[in-house]
Amino acid sequence: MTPVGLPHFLILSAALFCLGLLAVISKKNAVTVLMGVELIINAANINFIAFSRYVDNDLDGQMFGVFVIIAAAAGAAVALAIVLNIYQRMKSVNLDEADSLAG
Amino acid sequence: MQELIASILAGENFLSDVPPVLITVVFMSAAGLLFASLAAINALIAVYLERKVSAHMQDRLGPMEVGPHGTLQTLADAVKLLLKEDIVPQNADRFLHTLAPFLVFAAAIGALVALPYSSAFLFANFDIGVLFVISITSLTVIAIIIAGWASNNKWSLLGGMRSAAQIVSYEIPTALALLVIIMQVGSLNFQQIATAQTGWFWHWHVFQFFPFNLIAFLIFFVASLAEVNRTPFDLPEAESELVAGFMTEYSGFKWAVFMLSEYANMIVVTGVGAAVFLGAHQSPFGNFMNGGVWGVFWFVGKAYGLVLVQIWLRWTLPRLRVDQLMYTSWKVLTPFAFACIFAVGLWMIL
Amino acid sequence: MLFDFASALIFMLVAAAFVGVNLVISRLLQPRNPTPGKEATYECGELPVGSGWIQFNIRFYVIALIFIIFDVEIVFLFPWAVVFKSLGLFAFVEMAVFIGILLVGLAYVWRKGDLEWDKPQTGKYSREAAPAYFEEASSSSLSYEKLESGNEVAV
Amino acid sequence: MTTFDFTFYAFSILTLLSASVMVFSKNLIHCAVGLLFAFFGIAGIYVLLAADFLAAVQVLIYVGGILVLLLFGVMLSQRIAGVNIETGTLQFIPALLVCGVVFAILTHLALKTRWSLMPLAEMAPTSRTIGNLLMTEYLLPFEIISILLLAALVGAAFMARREAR
Repeated sequence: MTPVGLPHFLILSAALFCLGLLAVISKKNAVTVLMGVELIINAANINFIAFSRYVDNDLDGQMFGVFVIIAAAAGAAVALAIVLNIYQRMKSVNLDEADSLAG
Repeated sequence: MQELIASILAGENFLSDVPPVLITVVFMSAAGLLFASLAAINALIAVYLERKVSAHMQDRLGPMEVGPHGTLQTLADAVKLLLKEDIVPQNADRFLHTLAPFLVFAAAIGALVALPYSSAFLFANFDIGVLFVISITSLTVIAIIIAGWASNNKWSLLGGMRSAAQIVSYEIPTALALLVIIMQVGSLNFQQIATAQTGWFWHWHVFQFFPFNLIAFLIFFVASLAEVNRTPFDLPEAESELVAGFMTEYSGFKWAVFMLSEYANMIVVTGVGAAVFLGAHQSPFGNFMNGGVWGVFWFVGKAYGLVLVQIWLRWTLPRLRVDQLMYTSWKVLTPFAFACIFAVGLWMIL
Repeated sequence: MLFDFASALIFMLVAAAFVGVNLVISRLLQPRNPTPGKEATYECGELPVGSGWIQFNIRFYVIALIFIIFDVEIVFLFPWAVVFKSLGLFAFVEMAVFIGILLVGLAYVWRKGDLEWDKPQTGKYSREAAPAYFEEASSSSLSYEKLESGNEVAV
Repeated sequence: MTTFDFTFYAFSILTLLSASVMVFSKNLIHCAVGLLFAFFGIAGIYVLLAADFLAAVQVLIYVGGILVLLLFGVMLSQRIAGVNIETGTLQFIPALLVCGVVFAILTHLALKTRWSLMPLAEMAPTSRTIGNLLMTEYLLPFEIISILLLAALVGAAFMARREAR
């Protein structure tokens, strides 16, 4: 077994990304889709910080990490407000039922 | 503690064949076990104090039967709770119903680890100490929501949601009040915050930058009362309206764990208050009885002093209404905390 | 640095184990005779009405929303506070602008009434909705006098 | 295997297992609990990558903030009948295939690329450096973020309020 290095973190991040992607593609409920988006964002963040540690010896990657977390928080707040609005109008947050914009 | 383990590893003794990692882990687990037991003992003492203080405030005697002056009453209660039947409602989510007490207690212990008990003997000396305590205590919010939901009971769910809304609302003023001091010290490390307050008690942060630090301390204290659901901020578990909120469906030892964590959390908030505002482990009288084990004495003494104030307030103030709760957090404490940060910032520049 | 985090992690795990062991001990010692009545959902002694269905007030969400925005702001305030002493006026102006912009947000939600929780003064018994009710209640001493004078007449 | 490696594998397994619980569970609250442990495991990974400040921020924002928000969203957007808040899946098998292919490609890239690695620096506290960078190099993003947060606050509060009427 090779000692843990950059590739290990990248593979972990890839696995996390794929799990998030799976949730985004396959889940019906809008809130679960949002949870999947959070997983994807976290996977990206692991990459930033792993590169900041192994490839680049300053903290630029960590700064990106901070900004990503902040932007994710703002995004989640707005996205959930939208989801709640959809629920109020359609009495459901299932994405396959919220299709009134479709032709 | 790091030095202690290092000295054990360096010494020539029968342990030299065992891998150092194993020794470290075993040593820390033992310390953790001691710590968890201390948290339990703390709850016993605090409950006894609360009963006695409330009794004397109301001109009663309080528990007197078990042991001299009822000192063993809380121990008897603990044994009783251990022997009680653990009732889980039929429609509850059993797994999450059991998970919630684990989370609450782990979060409380995780926060207690980081406090500066003394200048020498420390369990964890984080560079980001204050931030670590604030972030690890946020686990409690999730645990409370889970507990409320898993019980499958109207009162539990409503109490859990109310509790969560209250705790998150008061997290902002708490953190802002702590920031007023962090600006002056220039570090998040509890040890450095403690060192900055060396000397007689007028060097404590609460007496510096008068009156802004004093205001910050009051904001912190009021907000921390709400963080741990103490009266006058005990709406989430108001017995008369919500029949104990998220704890309605908990009984026996699981309920006891919630109470344990509640009292451990009281020590967390008063400990942070003592560390940041009241000189941490420093003696109030200069070099008199200072340092070493005396640090533990002063730190725990200060924390317990603040706990006594919390108990005193519980039996003095009536409960707030829910609209007053939000008013206090967002329209009084938060603006005042921002004003303090601004004023102290200006003062430091000028 | 890793040592501190490791000890915190081990302490938390031991705390969880402490709870687990005690739960097992409690399970071994406690009596177990569940009855349907005991396992029913507690609703102040009544039989449970309906399920746990509650439509929550949207205000819970608004509070959580305002919280997360300020929480994020605090994340920036912590590193700023650490370096504030060494950077001085420049950092102060930076943060004043940052906080100023966010305080506009606080002022907005304050002005729009998002920070108001439902007050008990709306509805049938509020001062605004039923002024007559309140006047009557506050002038109760007057009505006693009327009553007494009425009694005199009757006598 | 060193302690570092062991801790890495432990946290990776914790993270991936809880993320799988989140993806494969039908119960929304179980999804949220899975996410809780996943976030916690990721914070552990950050510590291993010498990002102590970021680990604390991860727990503070994700566990204490976003997860609470998500749970409130679940509670507010469901007809909560008992403990069963269920959600279904759509096109699960094709989605699984797509994700498997993506994972294979990413793993291949991670293993085959010749990264220009630097020697590892000693782990040092980061909060002071982050503060300095925030006030100098990253000043513009820092101020722009405040506008973003203001927009998010006003917009989301507006939408939530319109719904309340």
